[in-house]
Parts: sequence; structure tokens; C-alpha cells
Amino acid sequence: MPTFTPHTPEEIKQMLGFLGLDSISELYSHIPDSLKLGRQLAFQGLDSEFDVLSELSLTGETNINSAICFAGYGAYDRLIPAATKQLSARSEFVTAYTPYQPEVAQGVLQAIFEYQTFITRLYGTDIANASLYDGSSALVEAINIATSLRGSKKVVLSESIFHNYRQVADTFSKGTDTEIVTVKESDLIEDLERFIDSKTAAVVVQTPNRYGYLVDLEELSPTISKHGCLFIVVMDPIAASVLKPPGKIGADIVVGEGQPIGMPLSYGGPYLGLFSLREDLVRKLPGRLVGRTYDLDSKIAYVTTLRSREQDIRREKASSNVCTNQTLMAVTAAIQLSWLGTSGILKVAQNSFSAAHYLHSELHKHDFEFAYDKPFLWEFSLRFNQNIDKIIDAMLEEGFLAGVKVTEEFSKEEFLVVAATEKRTRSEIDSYVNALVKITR
Amino acid sequence: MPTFTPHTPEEIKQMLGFLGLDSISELYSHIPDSLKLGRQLAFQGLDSEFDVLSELSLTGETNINSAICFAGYGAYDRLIPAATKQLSARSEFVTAYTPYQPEVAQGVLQAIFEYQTFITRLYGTDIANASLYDGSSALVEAINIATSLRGSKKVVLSESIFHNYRQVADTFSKGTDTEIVTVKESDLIEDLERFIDSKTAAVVVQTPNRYGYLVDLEELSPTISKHGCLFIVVMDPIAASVLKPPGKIGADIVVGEGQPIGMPLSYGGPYLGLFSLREDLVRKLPGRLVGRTYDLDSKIAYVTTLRSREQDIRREKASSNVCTNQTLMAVTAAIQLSWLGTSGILKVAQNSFSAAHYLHSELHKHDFEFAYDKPFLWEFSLRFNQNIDKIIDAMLEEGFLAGVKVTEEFSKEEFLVVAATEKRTRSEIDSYVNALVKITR
Amino acid sequence: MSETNIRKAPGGGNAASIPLMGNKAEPTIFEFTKTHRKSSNLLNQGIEKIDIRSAVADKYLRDEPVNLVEVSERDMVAHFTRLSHRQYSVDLGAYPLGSCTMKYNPKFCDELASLGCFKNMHPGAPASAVQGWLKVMVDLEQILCEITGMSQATLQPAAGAQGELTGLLLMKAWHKDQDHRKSTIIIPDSAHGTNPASVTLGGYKVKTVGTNELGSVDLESLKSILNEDVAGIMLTNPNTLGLFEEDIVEVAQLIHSVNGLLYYDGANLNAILGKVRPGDMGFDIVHLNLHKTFATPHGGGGPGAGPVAVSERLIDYLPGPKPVLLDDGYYDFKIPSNSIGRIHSWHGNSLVLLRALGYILFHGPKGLENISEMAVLNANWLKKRLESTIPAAYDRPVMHEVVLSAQKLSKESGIKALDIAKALLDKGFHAPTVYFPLLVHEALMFEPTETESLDTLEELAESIDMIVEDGKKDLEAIKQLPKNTPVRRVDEALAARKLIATFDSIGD
Amino acid sequence: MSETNIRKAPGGGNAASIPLMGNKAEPTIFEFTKTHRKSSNLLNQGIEKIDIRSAVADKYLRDEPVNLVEVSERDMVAHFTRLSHRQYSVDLGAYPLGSCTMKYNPKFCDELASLGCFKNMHPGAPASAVQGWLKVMVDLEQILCEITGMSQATLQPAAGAQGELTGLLLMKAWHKDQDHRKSTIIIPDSAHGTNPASVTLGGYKVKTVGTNELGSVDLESLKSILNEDVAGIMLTNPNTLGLFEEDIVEVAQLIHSVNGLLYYDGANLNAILGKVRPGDMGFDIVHLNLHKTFATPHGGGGPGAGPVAVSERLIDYLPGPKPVLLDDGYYDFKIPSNSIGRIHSWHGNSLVLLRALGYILFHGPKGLENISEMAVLNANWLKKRLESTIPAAYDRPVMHEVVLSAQKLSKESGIKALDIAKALLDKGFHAPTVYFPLLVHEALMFEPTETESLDTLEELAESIDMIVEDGKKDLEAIKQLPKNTPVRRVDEALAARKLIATFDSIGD
Ligand SMILES: Cc1ncc(COP(=O)(O)O)c(C=O)c1O
Ligand SMILES: Cc1ncc(COP(=O)(O)O)c(C=O)c1O
Repeated sequence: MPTFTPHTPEEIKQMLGFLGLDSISELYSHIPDSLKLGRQLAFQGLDSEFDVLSELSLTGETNINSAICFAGYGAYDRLIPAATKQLSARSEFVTAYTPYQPEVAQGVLQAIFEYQTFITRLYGTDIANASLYDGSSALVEAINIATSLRGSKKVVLSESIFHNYRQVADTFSKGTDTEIVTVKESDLIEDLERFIDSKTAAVVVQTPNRYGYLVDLEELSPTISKHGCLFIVVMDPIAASVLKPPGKIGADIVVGEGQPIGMPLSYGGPYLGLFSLREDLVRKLPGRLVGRTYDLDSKIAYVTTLRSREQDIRREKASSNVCTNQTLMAVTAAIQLSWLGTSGILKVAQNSFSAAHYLHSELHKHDFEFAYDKPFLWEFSLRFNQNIDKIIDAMLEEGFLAGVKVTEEFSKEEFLVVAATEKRTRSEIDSYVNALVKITR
Repeated sequence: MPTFTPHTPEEIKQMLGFLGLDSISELYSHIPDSLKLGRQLAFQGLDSEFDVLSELSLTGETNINSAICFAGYGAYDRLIPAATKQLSARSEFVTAYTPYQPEVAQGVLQAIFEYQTFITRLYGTDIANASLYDGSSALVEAINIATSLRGSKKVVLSESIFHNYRQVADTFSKGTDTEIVTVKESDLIEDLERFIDSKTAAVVVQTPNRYGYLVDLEELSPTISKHGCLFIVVMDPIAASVLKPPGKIGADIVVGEGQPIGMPLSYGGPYLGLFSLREDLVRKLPGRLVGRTYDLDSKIAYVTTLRSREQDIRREKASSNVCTNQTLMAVTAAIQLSWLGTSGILKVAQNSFSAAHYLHSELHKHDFEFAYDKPFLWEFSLRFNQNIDKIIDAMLEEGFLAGVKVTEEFSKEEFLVVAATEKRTRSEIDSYVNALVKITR
Repeated sequence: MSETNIRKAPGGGNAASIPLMGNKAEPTIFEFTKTHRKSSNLLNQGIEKIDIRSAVADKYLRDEPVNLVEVSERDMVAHFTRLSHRQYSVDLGAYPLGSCTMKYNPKFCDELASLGCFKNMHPGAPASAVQGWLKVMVDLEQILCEITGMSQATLQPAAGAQGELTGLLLMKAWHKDQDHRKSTIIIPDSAHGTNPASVTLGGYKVKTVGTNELGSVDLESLKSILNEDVAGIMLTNPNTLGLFEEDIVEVAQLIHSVNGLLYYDGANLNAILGKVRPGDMGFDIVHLNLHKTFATPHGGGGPGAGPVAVSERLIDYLPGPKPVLLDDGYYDFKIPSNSIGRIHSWHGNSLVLLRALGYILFHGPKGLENISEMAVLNANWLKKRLESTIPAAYDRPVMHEVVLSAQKLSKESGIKALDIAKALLDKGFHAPTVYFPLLVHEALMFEPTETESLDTLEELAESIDMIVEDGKKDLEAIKQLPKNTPVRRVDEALAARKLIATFDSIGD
Repeated sequence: MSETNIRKAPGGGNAASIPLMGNKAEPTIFEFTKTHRKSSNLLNQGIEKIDIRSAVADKYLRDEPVNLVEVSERDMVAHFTRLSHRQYSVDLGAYPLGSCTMKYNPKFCDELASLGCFKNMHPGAPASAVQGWLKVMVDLEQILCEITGMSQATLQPAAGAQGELTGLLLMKAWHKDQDHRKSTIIIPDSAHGTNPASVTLGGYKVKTVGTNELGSVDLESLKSILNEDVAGIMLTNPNTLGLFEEDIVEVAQLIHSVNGLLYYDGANLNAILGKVRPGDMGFDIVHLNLHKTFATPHGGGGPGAGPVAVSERLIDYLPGPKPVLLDDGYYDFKIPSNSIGRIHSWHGNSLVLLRALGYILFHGPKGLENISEMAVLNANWLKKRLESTIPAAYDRPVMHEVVLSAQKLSKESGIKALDIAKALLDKGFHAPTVYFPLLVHEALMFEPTETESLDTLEELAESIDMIVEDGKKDLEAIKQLPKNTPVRRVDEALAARKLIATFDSIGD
């Protein structure tokens, strides 16, 4: 039985003696016997860290981890430099708790302050929090702000936001009694007024949307603000480096998934919920916020601030219950964005763009059919007259994760959403196209 | 052209301006033009860290790194826990220079002080230095001490020390004009006196020896000390945890290869030359030595000491030229030995022993022939009437690194030296035996 | 307020080299910027550039590139390395932060989480491509259910609070299906703040039940507020006072008698592994904080993982898609018949789940029991050792943590819980949790955890003795502590009054 | 001397928790020991135990188990993490240690060195199993030869000094084959201490050549000691004063005229990559310090790697076995016909070689040139910037480093080179190399390297200005520095006088 407890038999005896006890079981003597398990837990342990690593490696190798990734849909296979990996693995960051004692937590606090700055610069907003769980939880919190601020319960969601985000919003709307109305994106663009009434708290749009193409936010924002609704935008952070910053063109709250800025695919988590908003909404901000101040010696210091919003102070009056968030991922993002810098993030965007457009044109040459003929960045949707699950399975055999299947909510039509990042090489793309040709013809 | 230089074009201009120069090339203007290369270096660079990693990974994968390792011969495939890996990779240890300024180098200095303590405890000696390059360089330095101390130039080496150590000793003996006499181990044991004369500075023996079996040091030491020669012993550090400590039974200098205490196989380096000796020889100690002292505030502090022995002070009068050593590996060893602890190192020895003896008995069942019938720990030699290189190649095909081929110096007979460590499982050993049967029958 | 800590170098930016062990502030990364300096380099893909502007209309695109930062890799690595030196962590010393279970985080779990075969998997891959991941999840679910005495679990919630809300939505869905009309949830006054906040977000109202003089739920108070409107109760057991709720069976009967459900806040599970199980106490829903009990590192505030396990009658309501093992040995996803829906964008904090499984397998059943035993032993030892300096708020045997009250000390000497906390920082310990739970005055909540040795506990106790002794001699001096930390006591009021939450709003 | 920094806890051992940012000493790992405490756990091999004592005679075995230490993994991790916080490093700040080239060590090289396909290979594997490794070595050898202008190289030497000795043995072997009878090697008075020590170990005698008023080898002095007994000369160029030996061609002609060979100490190669090559200057043997020029991390003292490259006439003497590429594309080992033999137990510090190759490929030819250019620019800028505070020992354009002399300052104000070094530590910089080279009085040898920015250089210069200013006002105060470091000035004399080199000899 390996363990990390340092107690020697002699010490245990000594400590029990100090407590006037004869045995460890007496520590539990005030617990009614009827409640006690009275047997050992029924599962098989292993004998050492080496056994655990070898056993779980065997399990892990049954994942098809050699497949080259053309899937995206909010989770992107991007380059992560060694510097980001090594710095974010420093044990001072990894094994710290929430910075309750700022005097000994300046490392995490300052890194989060820098992270907050980066996120507002990307999104064109004023304030960003210290992170939420993931993209979808960020969306939920945005919706909650809108309904509580507006005192109304209806929220209009574009159908073209990631369907899993929509599902999460649906789930939590049952607690807050929010009415979530899903509208076709084209209908929103054509006649937004039609979907806004006095009970509408917010309109939510994503760009690039879940099919990969771009949505013109500026077409929507005047109407939304005219009605006093909140304009909530979901945007990928790398896309935000090249697209008009939503916060500057009418968005009140901008959220997104931070995975693409420094986190491995990690089978979906831990990821990073990006959350930012206009300054005047700050008292509604969910989660933690780091502010800059001074210490006793007038030295610059960082501290979590506006804590009176938080659940541990406001309890049932809090508008969010988030406590543990994804700080380490926010620190990682700060490191990654520092490494990328102004020129690097543009290059990531540009290289991904070139790769995806090269892929697009190669597919075009082979007469594959695209679901939409609209401007896109590094992700687009393919239409097939074959079963898409089968295509994905067949492509796996060829060594590719072909993309993510999505179903249009209203037409029930299915597409394959395909992404190419700065990590995909020309030869990978060429082989992908060849494999897809082989499989579908 | 990627680079780590931070200079912006503007800064370069500004700095050149400050120097009154117009161009970078003027920095080199005092170098005769005839000497200048005048062309670009002729090799192909790559474009990014990602390109380097992917290109060199491709190269690395042409190594057969899946073969299960039954080779030893001074380099052992042992378990290394995550704690050792992570701590020894901390960048404060990794990116420091030699502790010339003790005030900001207490981390490395104290770790080395702890390392020195561990090594003396293992070898039963009084003083250990801060490391040498590898096992063979430690042997060379030991020989140099002996010859300089005794003012005589002959050193007797047992044939059964690792042949590569002997080769290195031969190489460097050409500089020091040392006469290295290789003697069959059995002759040494039978009649040591015969090989010692007035010019003999030292006798060098290894246990467990290169064939894997144990040598009785106590049989030799009285004779050696009687003649006033130095008794130099080469010993594996894990073996030292169970064998009689050489320093306590007559050895004057004990050296060894530190790889088994925390270093991966690493294709032979960086490894760790272990070097330790009797207190009264300390002024001859090669390399660095850390001592404990106090600072201005009477606080405990560590510092490199007895520096007057060193080459940077004594210059041509120094008896060793070692400057850069293997400090990071010594720090790693201190970490690994702390993790193993008193019980752990014994268990490593015991488990390796059990594995090798199980392997031995299984081979015995299949009538393989052993070169020696002598007590061994985790390594022994097999005799074949087939070409051993071919056996090794065939075993590679079966997924095993079968062992290391050695040639007896005098008889020219060839053996396969086989090792099993605490990392080899029963099923690996069983498959190894099966493969060896298959291949040799 | 002085700005002297940021010294402008003539080059324009700020200097990269800040004292290692000195006490200057570290500039922000933005102050290392210099136009055209750079750090990044990207893979050569062999693809011709297709300019974004050539293919996307200007109306979508930024007029100017986003301004992040322009630093060298060297400066950026040094900056974040220095920041790490300004941060306390478990790896540097004891962290007896009550309710947070800051135990040692095994290094092999880091290695586990960095295995490519797990780390590089895309979450949208079909089940056939992720059999290993699904096995990890199914195995973990089963073991967590065995540990808690429940039937099935969801691994999606990313932290305890999200687990709480998930649990409340499960309650709601179940009550709805049972045609129960209920609008309140009972919570003890000692509860953690996330509990009432979750209740609100779950669409319920909070009713508070009091704590009796023994530190347990006051049964009379409970009975007095209990009625058919009660959807359930949220409890921790041991509770946030570190005390075992000995009347839990009666509490369960009472709640169940009005068709209410019992929710178990698993933050304190570290006390009872293999000893007692929430399911056996009568709980219907349990969340676990894997980042507490199962030692997944807390990362300075997260990530965590908050799986929710439920009893048989609630399994059809669990979130989905849910990894399941089919009869033929294949792993797949299933959406439970009455699922409340999806909680997480994907499958939860997967790498955190993997770490927890590794930790559990390492320990095995006996190892888990050992964890709880030693955690409880440490807490009781510390309680008794400190008795004469700062007594426990409730003088009963505790479980894995102990809440002390400095109320008497504070009245007599002026030394506050906060002063002790800050002074401890100066001695190289992290502070305990202070001023929580709210019902204890001048609360100091110590959770030593099982990985601290007796030596460390003794050093901690001696430090506290010394702090109190010194404080009695010179109260003003102790109010000035800490002095040995990267910054000294921080002006929190100023931070809130004059909010500076980004580098760009400095000097606004 | 007080022992107060080790406080005994009543438990017997010593407490694990020492202030993070305080200034207590850290106990040794041995003081955390407690009988029966443990940290290790080993693989379950599925093999029955065969007791060592049952199979090995007692005469071989220890009477008592070796006493290492008995600590928990938690305490041991904290101990070494805290030690790391007591250590300066490149990753924490600027390290302008002259002659050591402490530039930024790229993180991707760490990743490279941890690839299993390289790291897990046994050095005794046959060539067929290590084709990848042999390709790495052959490629690196070729590029190093291109960089130095030589024909072939050995990668075996583990550091510069071992390379020097290898080079001298090569000389010796060559001279022997040529029937030359020679016994002396010429070395400048500015040379690094390893040079004369290596000469002695190579079996030669040292003759010292003087330095002229320009800081170069004094040709007249050289001519006066030159004769047929001279086996060769060891030089660095740029030399240890950071100056380029402009007369190198003439030096080479002189040495070659007596059948001597020229040895190039590559410690200063960082100044001239892609600009000038030792081979083109007339050198016959070159060692490279990969841990300087090619940024392989120095690890607090090592490991390094010291490949030795030679001109055509010496290739048959190179150490073996030597990795070679055969015509059919297969890599194998070859022992050169007149090989001096083996230098290293195996193939050299292989993982260090791999890192260096990665670094070189990353930069490419242009990148390497850029390195040298910026290194030289930085050194010259710093020299001029400090001119009025501490002038250079030789007022000439320097290469990658500059040697200042505080002699005048010291005479006028009492401020010594050592004081400036120690005061710099307090300001968060590592000190420069001091009192080397020996021929410069009160030498301060600054090598900023190319990875430090102008901002950092300016901050460094300002710090020095400030130190000198402060020292002039209050000399006593500056002699007390550093104050912000983990320990203050250390009693080195005591350490040597009363040697305590192991924990077990404390209190002897
Ligand atoms: C008692 C209790 N409940 C709930 C929580 C919330 O859990 P999390 O931080 O994982 O969201 C905590 C965390 O501190 C807690 O201590
Ligand atoms: C000029 C010079 N020569 C030789 C050496 C010795 O090299 P190494 O430390 O790699 O043995 C050094 C190292 O500092 C040096 O600076």
C-alpha cells in the first residue's frame, strides 16, 4: 500500500497518546456504527506510481492518438511552444490555491492581471474576469447577467452558435427559468426586430459561427442596442486577433473558449472560459477579478477585488456561484499570448487561414460540396450525400480525424465541419484530401 | 531566421550610433579581411522550434527504442520517479552556472553538500567531490592521485574492470606517462604480491566486476596496504547499498558511475562520475568540493572550498584540469537518493537481485551456459558457441536488447553480459528467455 | 502612491532584470515591450500564403492589428519565472487552508496528465477513437460511486460549485417528474457560500437551519422549518466546522419524510474515505471536489473537477452524453432517458479526471482509508496542541479540520484572527482559512491534511504560540506583519474603490 | 557560531516548513529524517523475492543497511523546491559572467532532450539499433567542422577541459609519429587556468607568452621563447580579454615554422560564428564548449560537452569509436587508424550534443551570425556606457566580452571589484567574473551575451553607476552587501580551515 502520509508507526502511537486514545479507530468512535462501511472499499489498487503509469498508458494507447486532427469546433490543434509548457508547469503556479492571501500570491495575481489585460485587448472590452470553466459556462454567465440586469427572462440565440454551448445554456436555463429562443442566423440578420420583444434580455451571436463562416456583427448591433437588449458575442480568441473587436462595435459581453491560446486538446478539458464586458457592467461580473493596488510600503500589489459580488460574501444574493475556476489555464494563456505577441498571433491566424484556404481549394478541385459560400477563417463545412459518421470512421482508418459532424437545427441537415490550423502541413492536407477522395468515391 | 536576440532594428541603430558606427560589419572591421569567411556557413537551418522537434523526432525514431533492455555494463535501465524528473528539471538548477557567488547559489551548493554526504555513506569513505564526468574519468583521476602521491608510475588494473574504463585510463596515461598493467583478476586474488613492486602506485579492482560477479575486496586490501599502494575500487552505487562499503575495508579511493541513481540511459551521457576518498587525501581531490560555513550574520551557508587545489588557481601545478563537471547530475542523484531513502535503495537492490536470479534460473532450466559460477547481484555472463553479435541482432528483431558483448582480454573468449533491474517484469523476462531459446536453437 | 518600482530605462521599455531575492515589484509583461521585438516562431507548413485581406471583406476585419506585447522569449521566460518566485504553493510549504484540502499533489499525476495518448485527443472524436478515455471515465465513475455509496455519476461538472448546481437541477427535474411542488432548500448557517448561491441559480429559495451548541444541525430548528415545500437539504458531513453530523440518519428521515432529497457537499470527503459513505447516511446526491480529496492540483484557483454521484432513483436524470461500457466491452456515449442535459462544453475537465483516477489507483482501498485516518489524526492533534493558545470553537473531537476561535484572545489582547494569519505568512506557512464559517467569531480554520508530518505540525503550533506571545508584548508590531513576503499588507479597499483591472486602465 | 537556524521539533526531526521568502536557512535533507518514514515505491514485477542473503555469502555484504535518509516525498519535494528558490539562474535574470556565455537556454532543447526515442537508448546497443543517434552525431560533427573550418571532430569530451587534454594528446601522438621531440606548450599569461593544467596532464611543460599593451599576444615575447622544443600553442581568439588577436596569422606562421601546432580554446567562439573560423586562422585543433556557444544549460556547474575538431593531418588520431556515415547510408562506428583511444566511458554527453544540434539547426547559418553580431554589439555598448565609471582594461573595440579594471576606482575610493560584484547580486543581477584574467588588476569581466536586451544592459549599467556612487559616499555600507540574498557574504576562510564537507562531519 503506497501512500503519501509521512506518519511512522512510532509517531502515530505518540500522537494517539497525546490525544489519550489507544487506536486510530477511536478517532471515528463518535460515528454511529450502523453508518460505518465495515468492509474495505471494493476496487483494485495498484502497487506504485510505475504500475499506475504503465496500466493507464496501456489504456491510453487504445485511443487513436496518431490521427491527424482536422477537427475544430471550438477546440483546435495548435502549436504550443516549449516555453509555454514549461512555465505553466512550474509548481508554484500548479500547486497554489486561490489567492486568498495576496502577500504570498503575487505571482498568480499578477499573471491574472496580465491575462485580463490581454483578453480585453483581444475582445475590445473593458474588463475581463479571471476565467470561467469553459466557453459554454461563460455563455451561461453572460445570459444570467442579461436576464438579471434586464429583469426579463427571454434570450434569443442564433442557431449558428456551437450546439453544445446551446445545450449547456438550455440545461442551466431550467434553474434560472430563462426562455431560450433559438433562431436561424439568416433570419436574425434579415429581420432581427421580429425576434426582439419587451421581454428579450439579450441576443447571442457567434462569429466565426459553428459552420465556420463569419457573421457581420455591425449589422446586428444597432437594432439590439436600440431595444436596450444586451448584445452577447461568442468569439474564438485567435479569430479575435484579426476580426473587428466585438466590444468596439456594440457587443456588451464577449465570451469564448480559451483553449486555442496555449492549452492542448486534452479531450475537452481543462479549458478556459473567456469572459469580458463593458466597464459599467462590472458589478455583475461573475467569478474573480484581480485589481492593482498598493501595499503598506506603497509598493505595487495585486489583489482579488470587488469581492462583495462573490458567492462567498453575497451567498444567496450572488448572481453567480463560481468559486474554483480555471486559473492555471488563464496563467497559461497569459504566457502563451506573451510568447506569441502582436506579430505571432497574427501569424497564427494568417497561417491557419492559408492552410484552411489551401485545403478548401484542393477540396474544390475534387468537386467536394461546401455547405456555405461565405467568408471563413480556418474552418468550413462540407456537405455529403453519404453518412457522415461513416466517413469519419473511414477517415480514422486512414489516419485522420476528419472533422466534427453537426446537424442544422431546423433542416436537420448534417455537415462535416473541417478545420486546419497553423500546425497542419501541406503534405498532411494533401493526404487528407486524397483519403477523402478515396473514401467517398 | 528565428533567433533569441531581442534587438529591434531601431535599437541596433541606436546602439551603433552610441558607438559611432554605421553598420554591424564595422564591429568586425579590425579583423583582417583575409581571415573573414566571406560567405554564409554551408548547412541547412530550419524555421522554428517545431520544425526542429519534428525533424529530429523523425531521426530519433530510427533508433530502436522499443527494445526491452537487458543490457547493463555500467548503464542500467532503472525506475526514475516523477518527483526526481520534475525537481531536477527546475530551471533554477538547470540554468545556473558554477556557484562562483555563493550568496545566490545556496540551492546548488546545499544540494551538492547533501550529495557528497550520500556518496560517502554509500562508499564508506570520508570525502566525496561534487562529481566528475563519468565513471571512467573518475577512475583516471584516482589513478592520477595515486601516481602523484606515490611519485611512481605503475598502476595495476584488474582485467575485470569495465574494458571501456580501462581504455580511457590507457588514453590518458599517455599524457601522464603512467604504466598501466592489466592483470587477470584470478591471478590478482591468488598471488597479488607478484604484481606489486616498488614502482606500483595503486591496484584497481571492480566489484561487481564486468562479468557481473562479486570480488572479495577484503582478500586484497591487507596486501595492498602492506606495500603502501593505494587501493582503488570501482563500484556501482546501488551495489554499494548492499555490499561491504569499500572505504571501511581498506579502499583509499572509491569511484563509480552515478547513472543508476536517477539518470536515464541517455545513450551514455550526461552521466555522473562518483569520486570519494579518505579524509587525509583531500588536498589531492580533483574537481569541486562544497563545504559548510557561516555568513556575515552567522547563518549557515555553503561554499566551494579548498579551491587552492583547483586548476583556475593552481594552474599548471594542479593535479587535475576538471572545471565544468556534472553538477546537475549530482543534484539529480541527491534528489533520487532522497526519494529512495534507506529502505528504497535496498528494495531496488533486492528487486533487481530477484529479477536477475529469476532470469538466471530460467536460463539455467533451458541449459544456457554461464561463464562463471560465482555470486552475482543483477548481472551475469553467458557463454555461447554462436556469434554473439548475431545473437544480439536477432534478439533486437524480437524486441530485446539482449545484453553487452565483452571479450576476455587474455583468452579472447566472448561473453554476453546480461542484466535485469527492478524495472524488468516477470513477463518480460519470460519472453526474453523464450526469444533467446528460439534464436539459439 | 509612488511609482518608483517601475523604473524607466532610457531605451523606452522597462528593464528585464529585477532582483531575485530582493523586494522590488516585478513590472508587468507590457512594460517589457519594444516595437518589433519578438519571441514566436511557427512551423514551416510548406503552404503558400493566402492573405486574409485578399479573401475576407474589410468590414469583418480589424483596422489595426491587435496590440498584445512585443517581448523576447528570454525576457518573457524570466518574467514568469520571477512571478513564480512571488507565489506560495504546496510545493514550498504547509498550506493548512481549511475546507480546501491542500495536500501534496503527487508528481506522477503530472506525468500521467502529460501522456500524449490522453493529452492530444480532440474532444469531438467519435467513441471509436477514444476507447481509452471512455474507459478512464467509466472506471472513475464506478470507483467514485463505490467510495460514496451511490449508483451512477456524471463527470462533467468542472468544479464543486458547478456540481452543486447540477445536483439542484437533478432535484428539480426529479421533483417535477414526481409532481412535487417545492420551492425551498434548507442550508445550515455554517454552509459554504457556494451552497446558497447555487440554490438561487437552481431556482430555489434558501431556508437556513441553525447550528446547535455542539456544532451540529439543530434538529429542533430543522423540524420547525420543515414542510412539504422543502425540496431538499444541502449538507457537508463532516460539516464546515470539521464535525461529524451524528444525527445524520434522523436528518435524512426528516427530509425524506417530506419527499425532500439530501445533497452532500463533498468538500470534506477527505475525512471519511472508506469509513462512512454519503449514500449509507441517506444522501441522494453527492458532489466530489477531485481537486481537494483526490489531490489534483488547484492551479492557483482552478481547474477542479466536481463529479456528481446519485442514488438509483436519480440516474435517469444525469447529464449526458455519458460514457458507458456496453455488454460487448465497447465504450460508448449514452444520453440518460430524462437527462437534465449537458453541463460542460465537452466531457468535463478530462485531464483532471485522469489525475484523480491515477491517485485513487495508486492508493487502493487501504491507502484511501489511511489518508482519512491520518488527516483526522493530524487535525485532532493540532486542536489539542493549540488548546491553551487558541481553543477550538467547539470542544469535540474533530474530523479532518478544526475551527479555532480567537474571540477570547482578541478581546483580551487585541490580536485578531487576521493578524495571526498574516504573521504566519512571515514564518513560511500559508495562513489557515479565516472568518469562515461565518457563525464562528474570529474563526481560524486549520486543515493540516494527511501529508504534513508531526514535525511540521509542531513547527506550525510553535509558530502560533510565538506569534501570540509576541503579539501580547507588542500589538502594534504584529499588525505590521508580514515583512518577509514579496509585498506587505495590501490595500484592498483602494483596489475596490479605484478599480484598475487591466494594464490599460492604469492612470485613467 | 549559532545553530539557531535549525530548530529541533519535539518530534525529533526538524520541521519541514521554512519561510518561503524569509531568510532562514533550509535544513539539510538529513534533518527531515524519521525512522520508518518513506517515500519510494517500486514497480510490481510479479517476481518472487529471492533474498540477497540467501544467495550471497555474508563476507560480501554490509552488516547494517546503508543509512541514507527517511523522508516523505512531500517533504523531499518541498525541500528541493525551496533550495531552488535559493539559487540564481539565467531564467531569473541577467548573468553577465565573462568567459561563461550565460545566454538564454531555449526551452525547446529541453523538450528535445526528453524525447524517449533518444533518452531511453542504452549506450551499449549495437549500431543497428541507434541509427538515429549516430546520424545526430555525424550531422553535428559535420556542422561543427563547417563552423570551425576543420575536417573532422570527436564528440566524446565531456567538457572544455577534457577537450583541451584530448587536443594535447592528439598533438603528442602526431609529434611522436613525426618523430618530433618536443616538450613545451606556449600559453599566454591571460589564459584560463584549465589550459596550463591540461598541458601538465598532457605531459608537456608550460611556457608563458606575454601580452602586449594592446592586450594581444606579444609577438616579440613569442619569438623570444620559440624554438624546436615547442609542441604548440594554446590560444583563444578572441582572447580572454575579449580582444581579437589581429596578428593571428603571423602567430600561426611562427608556430608552424617550428613544426608546432595551434590549439584553439573555443570558449570564446560566441563572438565569431559565421564570421571567422579557427581553421582559416591557422589553427590545427579546436575545442568547442557547447554549453557556452550553443546554449546547452550549464546545470549549476555541468554537464557540458567539449567536442574537438581537427585539421586534415590529425584525423587519423581522433578518439574512437567514432560514429561515421558509410557510403550505403548506414551509420556505424569506426576507430581511426592511429586513434589516441577512448576519452569517455561511452560516446560523450549525448543529450547535450543533441541539444546543441537542435540549437544550431534552429538558428541556421544566418541565425548563428546574428548571435555573434548581437553579442559583440552588446559588449561594445556596455564597455562604452561604463567608460566613465569603470574603464576597460584595454581601450580597444572588444568582441563578445569586455574586461574592465576597477584599479583606479579602488585606489581612489576603496571600492573593489569584489564589492561591485557583491552589490550587483543585491540588485538582482549575477556578478561578472572577477579577478580574471589574472593580468588585469581588479578585473571585472562582463559578457552580456546576445540574449540580453538594451533595457537590461542599461539597467545593469545604472546599477553599477549607483553602486559606485553609493560606495563613494559610504564605503563601509557597500562592504556589507549583499543584504537581499538568501545568505550574506560567506566566510570562505572558515570553510577551508575547518572543513565540513558532509553532514556526518558536522560537529567533528
Ligand atoms: C464546503 C465547500 N463547498 C463547496 C465548495 C465549492 O467548490 P469549488 O471551489 O470546487 O467550486 C468549497 C470550495 O472551497 C467548499 O469548501
Ligand atoms: C577560456 C576558457 N577555457 C577553458 C574553459 C574550460 O571549459 P570547461 O569548463 O567546459 O571545462 C573555460 C570555462 O570556463 C574557459 O572560459
